[in-house]
Amino acid sequence: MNMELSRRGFLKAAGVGVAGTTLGAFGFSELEAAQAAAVRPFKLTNTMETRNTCPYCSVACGIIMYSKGDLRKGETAEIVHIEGDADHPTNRGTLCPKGAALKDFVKAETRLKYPMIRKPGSDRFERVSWDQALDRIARLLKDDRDANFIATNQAGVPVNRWTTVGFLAASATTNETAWLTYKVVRSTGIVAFDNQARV
Amino acid sequence: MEPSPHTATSNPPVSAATSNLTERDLVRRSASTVPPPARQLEPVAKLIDVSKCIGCKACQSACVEWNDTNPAVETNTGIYENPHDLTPDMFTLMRFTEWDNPQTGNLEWLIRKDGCMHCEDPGCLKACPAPGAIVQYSNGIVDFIHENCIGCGYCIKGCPFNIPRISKVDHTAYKCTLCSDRVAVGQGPACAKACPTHAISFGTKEDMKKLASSRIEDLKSRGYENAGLYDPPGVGGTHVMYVLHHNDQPEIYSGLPKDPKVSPVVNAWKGMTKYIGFAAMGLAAAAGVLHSALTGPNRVTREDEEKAEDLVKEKA
Amino acid sequence: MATTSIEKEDAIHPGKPVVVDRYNLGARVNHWITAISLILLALSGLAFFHPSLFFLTGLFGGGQEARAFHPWIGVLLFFSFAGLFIRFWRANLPERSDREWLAHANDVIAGNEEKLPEAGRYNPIQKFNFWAMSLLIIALIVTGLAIWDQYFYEWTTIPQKRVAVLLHSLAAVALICIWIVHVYAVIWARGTLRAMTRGSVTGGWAWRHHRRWLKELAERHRFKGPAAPAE
Amino acid sequence: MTNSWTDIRNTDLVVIMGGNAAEAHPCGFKWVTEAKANRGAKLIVVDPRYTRSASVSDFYAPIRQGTDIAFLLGLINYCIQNDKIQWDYVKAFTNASYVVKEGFAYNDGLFTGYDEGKRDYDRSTWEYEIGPDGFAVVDESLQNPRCVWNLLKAHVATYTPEMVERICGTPKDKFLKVAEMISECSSPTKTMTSMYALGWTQHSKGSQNIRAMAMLQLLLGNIGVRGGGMNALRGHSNIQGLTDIGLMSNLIPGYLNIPVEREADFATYMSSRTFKPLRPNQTSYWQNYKKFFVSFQKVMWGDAATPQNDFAYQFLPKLDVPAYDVLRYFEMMHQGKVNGYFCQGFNPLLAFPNRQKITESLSRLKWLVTMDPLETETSRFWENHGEYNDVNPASIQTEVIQLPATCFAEDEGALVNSGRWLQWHWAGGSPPGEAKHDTWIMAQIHRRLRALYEKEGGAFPDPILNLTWNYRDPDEPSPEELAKEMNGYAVETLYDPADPTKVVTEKGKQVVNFSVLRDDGTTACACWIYSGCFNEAGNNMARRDNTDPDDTGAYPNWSFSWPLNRRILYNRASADLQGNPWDPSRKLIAWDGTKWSGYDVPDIAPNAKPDMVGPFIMNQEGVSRLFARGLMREGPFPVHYEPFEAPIANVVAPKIRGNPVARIFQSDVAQFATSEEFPYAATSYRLTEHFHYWTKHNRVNASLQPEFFVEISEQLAAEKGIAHGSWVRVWSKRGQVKAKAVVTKRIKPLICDGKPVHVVGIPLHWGFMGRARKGWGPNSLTPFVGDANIETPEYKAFLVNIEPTTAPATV
Repeated sequence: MNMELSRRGFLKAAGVGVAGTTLGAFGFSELEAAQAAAVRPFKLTNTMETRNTCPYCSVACGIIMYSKGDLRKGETAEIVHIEGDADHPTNRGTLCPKGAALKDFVKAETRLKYPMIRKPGSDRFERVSWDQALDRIARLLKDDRDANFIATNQAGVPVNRWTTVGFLAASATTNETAWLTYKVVRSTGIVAFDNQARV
Repeated sequence: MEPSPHTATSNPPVSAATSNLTERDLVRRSASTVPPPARQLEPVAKLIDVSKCIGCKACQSACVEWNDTNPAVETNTGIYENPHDLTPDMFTLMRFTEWDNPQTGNLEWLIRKDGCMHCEDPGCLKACPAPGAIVQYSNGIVDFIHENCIGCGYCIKGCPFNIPRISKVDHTAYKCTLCSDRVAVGQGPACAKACPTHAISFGTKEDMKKLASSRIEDLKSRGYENAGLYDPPGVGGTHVMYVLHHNDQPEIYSGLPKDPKVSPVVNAWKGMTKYIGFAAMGLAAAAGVLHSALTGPNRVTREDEEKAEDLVKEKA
Repeated sequence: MATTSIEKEDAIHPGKPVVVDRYNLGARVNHWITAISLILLALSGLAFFHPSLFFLTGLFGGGQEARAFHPWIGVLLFFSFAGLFIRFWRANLPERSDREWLAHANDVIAGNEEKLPEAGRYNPIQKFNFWAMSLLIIALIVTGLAIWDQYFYEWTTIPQKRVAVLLHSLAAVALICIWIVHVYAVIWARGTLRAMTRGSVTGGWAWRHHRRWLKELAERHRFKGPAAPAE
Repeated sequence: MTNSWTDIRNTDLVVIMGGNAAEAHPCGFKWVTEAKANRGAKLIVVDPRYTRSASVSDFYAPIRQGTDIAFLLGLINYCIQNDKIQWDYVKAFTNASYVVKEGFAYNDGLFTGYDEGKRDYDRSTWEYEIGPDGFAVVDESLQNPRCVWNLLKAHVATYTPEMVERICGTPKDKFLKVAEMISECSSPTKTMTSMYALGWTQHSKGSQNIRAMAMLQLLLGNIGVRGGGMNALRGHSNIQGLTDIGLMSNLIPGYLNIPVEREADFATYMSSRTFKPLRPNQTSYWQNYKKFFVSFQKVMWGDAATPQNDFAYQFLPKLDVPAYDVLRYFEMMHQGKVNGYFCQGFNPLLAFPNRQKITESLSRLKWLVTMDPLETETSRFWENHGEYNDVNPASIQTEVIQLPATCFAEDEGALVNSGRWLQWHWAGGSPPGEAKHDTWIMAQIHRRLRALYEKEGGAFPDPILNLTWNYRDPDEPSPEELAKEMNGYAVETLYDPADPTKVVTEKGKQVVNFSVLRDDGTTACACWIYSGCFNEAGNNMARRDNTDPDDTGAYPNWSFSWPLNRRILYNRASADLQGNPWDPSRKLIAWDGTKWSGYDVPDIAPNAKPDMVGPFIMNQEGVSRLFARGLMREGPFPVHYEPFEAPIANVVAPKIRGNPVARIFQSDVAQFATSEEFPYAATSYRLTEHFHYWTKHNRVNASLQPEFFVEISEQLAAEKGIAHGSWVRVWSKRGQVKAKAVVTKRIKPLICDGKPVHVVGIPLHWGFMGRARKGWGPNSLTPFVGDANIETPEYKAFLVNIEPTTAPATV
């Protein structure tokens, strides 16, 4: 779905045709049967490509993620390499030191894997199931909202706000996540709603 | 809009690609001789335009990711260089120099990407005693073949730029390969692709020289009258070249050598010493053989034994 | 007559033939450790010295192994040779008569030992070998450490390493040459080898090559039992 | 950004001030180097530090942090004094000729209407004089002493080069060199671009910093043109999107507002939002506000939003304060008025000022929920990490629920870049362990809460129970479904108002864009400015055609740019009053006698006559504002105010401390320091090797910049006996940090008002979790005060002290 793109056409389109010429000059057009190569085997051979966008700053560089396994076929996919997307008009394949190391963000040892709860006064997290965590959250929300919801102000005007619970949204989630978050949070009357834009 | 030519910007292939760098393309092989290559690949070069470099270390990052190295988390020692030096896990390193330009009185922050220069006349290869541990392709890439490396560190002594490093893990020498595996399938090196400002370009050496001259012209128009291309002839030219704003004093860029060449000491070691050594050892052996032939063995005679017996009798 | 050329273990076993103890067991073990180290060092070192000899690394299991063993053997050699040095440095101190001995170089080469002044425990050529070996081994260990990157990379600069590796190879060549002379001399002067195998030489050998030494031993009544066996 | 990253290639002069693009946005900065290499463009960097941006600049000028307004008004003054103004542009496209009401004045650093007790203004005099025709009075001759031009001229006259040097510490000759280079861009064929970021926003007067540059850009005629503009280099990948979608206390998606208490009903709410044009023939696009608002209500509450119930107007909360921004909310938390808090991909323990206060506040919560792909310091604020987080877990009674979320590589959807491009991306990897998409988590929270309300009833359940939730899989709405809601759809079949037989959009179909939205409840649209992103033509955000006719840098078929795929905002201003481009070599759009066309989607009605309709269609005047009317809390013109913690007193208004209208909480005032106690001017910033507090989890970036440090000048190091690479303690009135000292020539003492000012630079990437070495962030030191208009904390200018110390105890 994301690869039906014009990317191989980029060389023509963006005036980088010289690069093609340059490559030709290396002798790469010759495809004679070669002896065993001394160089390291090309490590992206037979990987899956997926277009994505760097999640760090707002230059929003195009990236290509190379994975073993294809999510679109329902397989488990492991990202093995990430590189700049040469077809992207902004970054043209380049990446900064953060973007160039994105694979190690995906595979960081400190990635979270399971829901955890830390009980009051405890010095550790304990693993819980998603159901336990989410039911607990729903209960906490419901009880607090019912107890502290402000339906009208002193003048009797409906104000329908809830000030004792706040929601701090992110800065790198997708628009779609942001919109769903907006819907869910706004519908409760939470007014302490903010995001990273402020800092 | 793009200055042309520059780094080959197409995305890497994922279908099986034929490697274009084969043993057949070797022009030099350490401690061995190779037959003349059947074809001459177009010489390639990486051009590092120091005047465009922002010292962001994207090249270091991309290099680590592409080459699957594992640099250590060190400390801060009061400078921006990290790791503090090239290591077997860091083939390239931004080196930072805060330089007060005596002519303008302005501070200049000179940031140079250090790494293998891929010399036309590679000192490492010359020094290497292990057959096939260091090779040079006809496009100019000097590559280390780890299966053949014995970890002796002679390449370190041979290199005029202080580049190779020996791994404490597998005891083989590491340095920038110019991403020979990428170049072999028509891609530019990982650092050149990543470089955000196109301070690193990759293409044929001829094209890179043209690109350099346009950059030098731009720099001259901005008042850098000594701007120039660093392609040192002392090592036969290099396949990694720099555009420097102050090409008259390359040493201000964290000690880039002004006129690098393979050290005469190394030349003596890998040259004359070998002949003298073999000659000396041969002469010594030959002298023995000759002497033996002329004089025969020096045997203890019966008379000598008797003399000794007499002496002992006398004294006992 | 100088007295320094006699070692503790030296003794004459009267008999027919006369047998003279020259090297005790410790000295011989020490010597052979040194000798074997030196041979291994030469083999591995020569493998790095010239590509045509690289195949010698096969003796060690491969290039990596040869590279890894060589410096350790060097350390062994150094300490082993140090043992020899401590044993024999006195006996190798130069003497006035050495000059006269050397003045008859032609006779040395021709094997006309009768025309030479009587030699002590070591003749000047042996002494030269001893001191040259000592100095070269010091040079080799110092330059060797300077290029032993696995442990001492930080200790020297690259220009120093370059000089070190050059000196190391030159010293090694010199050492090998001296070793050749040494080995040749042992072979040439028959009856010598047993000094380092059985530990003793015949009286005739001592009379012929180290007469002053023999005389001195006799003079001092360094006799031991009748015809002594090897041990 | 008014323009796009790729447009920077078209510029002649780049001014980086209030940012450090080379370090924080390296791949965007590429277009600066391209402009330099291909157009001979010049780069000016003005910064307290000689940054990596400065290292490739043509000219660098130092400045003391927090004095940008003085510098910028100095530049405006220089341009006015030297007649370096693009007059045709200024006269036609700005409010220079508008006459301001009698009574408006400026004295001693304050405008008319100041109430010291409220720390606020009565802004009624900050308005145009309205003529008998109901329109603003203008004097095109610019002779009227009360016209904006003359007021501006008088206002900036104080900021002479000498005054700039006195306040900013920028040597006069350097300031003049910058002024000379910038003023050249008043030519219609020379363009300057301004690239700024948090170096301007993170001040108690951040909005005014940006306004000052925007005014300068207007005077030079650089807004709406290729290679020009005001280009905010936003920090995070989708901070633009989250702002657009209005995840803020007081916003509705598309920059609409949450009602306040005095807007008791819909009619009252709309009465202040008519946006009647202030000049004849002007567009005043906000006149469509009601369409956007009603369409939003319809998307939220569907059939429950009817004309009879004012489209569920009362389902929205009403604010009793301007906003429950994070500073206010942490103050409330600190006072024990908050019970529960969610942090979705946010790390406030390191991101908000005065960390001690943040720790205390979080400790007073009953519960905290964090959702993040990574371990954050916030989710472990209760955990003892020795000196690095010196807390006693047993005394902290907050229940913490940590939820593992997916990261970008496992997620699908769109991010909005600085240039307003909505770029769709696809998932390529499987999430680790049981990590889940944020959409799944939010849906679960809603579904379970809704189920509880269905079962148990409770406080005003209507907005929850009626929330539109018609997703194919109610447990996990798909990104496409959500994107389609944002684009908007027809609730009923829409007919052309001009021809009722003609169907515009069938019922249930996606609307083509926001031009067809209605205020009668027949359309639904979550975020009107995005409308067009996912219409019946498909997902336009997924487009990846990188053709760029004539290499303008527009890339019109690459993804989707809001609004309406427009790449350069105000692009009508790129042409003169006849509709011809100011610079023919940089044509953007042009008038062909009947319509506008060109490389970009015109930012004006395609048939709007060039000599009649002004280019700034979102303003009621149709022109841009040199005089901001009552829209800024400090006043219609920027004024130099010192930071709340400043090394010198305000030279232009000595009695005023800080920004006179910035909100300060009583509990924080005692923690503001003076320069007697804390003599050194500190600033915080990012380094290129790291991204905020994320990449310290990453082995590669941790190796590239492993350890927390501070940067000081050689002079300060000598004065304090601090050795290169040694440990130092830096402390403010609110806390302390220990760091390695980087002693550098790149920071030099500045002479301000005759006194040397030493700058201490504090980068922000270390904490107590992750792969890099443990350290602190500058927020241990920074004051709890925000910008007067938008409450962005003042991270860029505060006072500290420094001394040598020993290494922290290892944990």
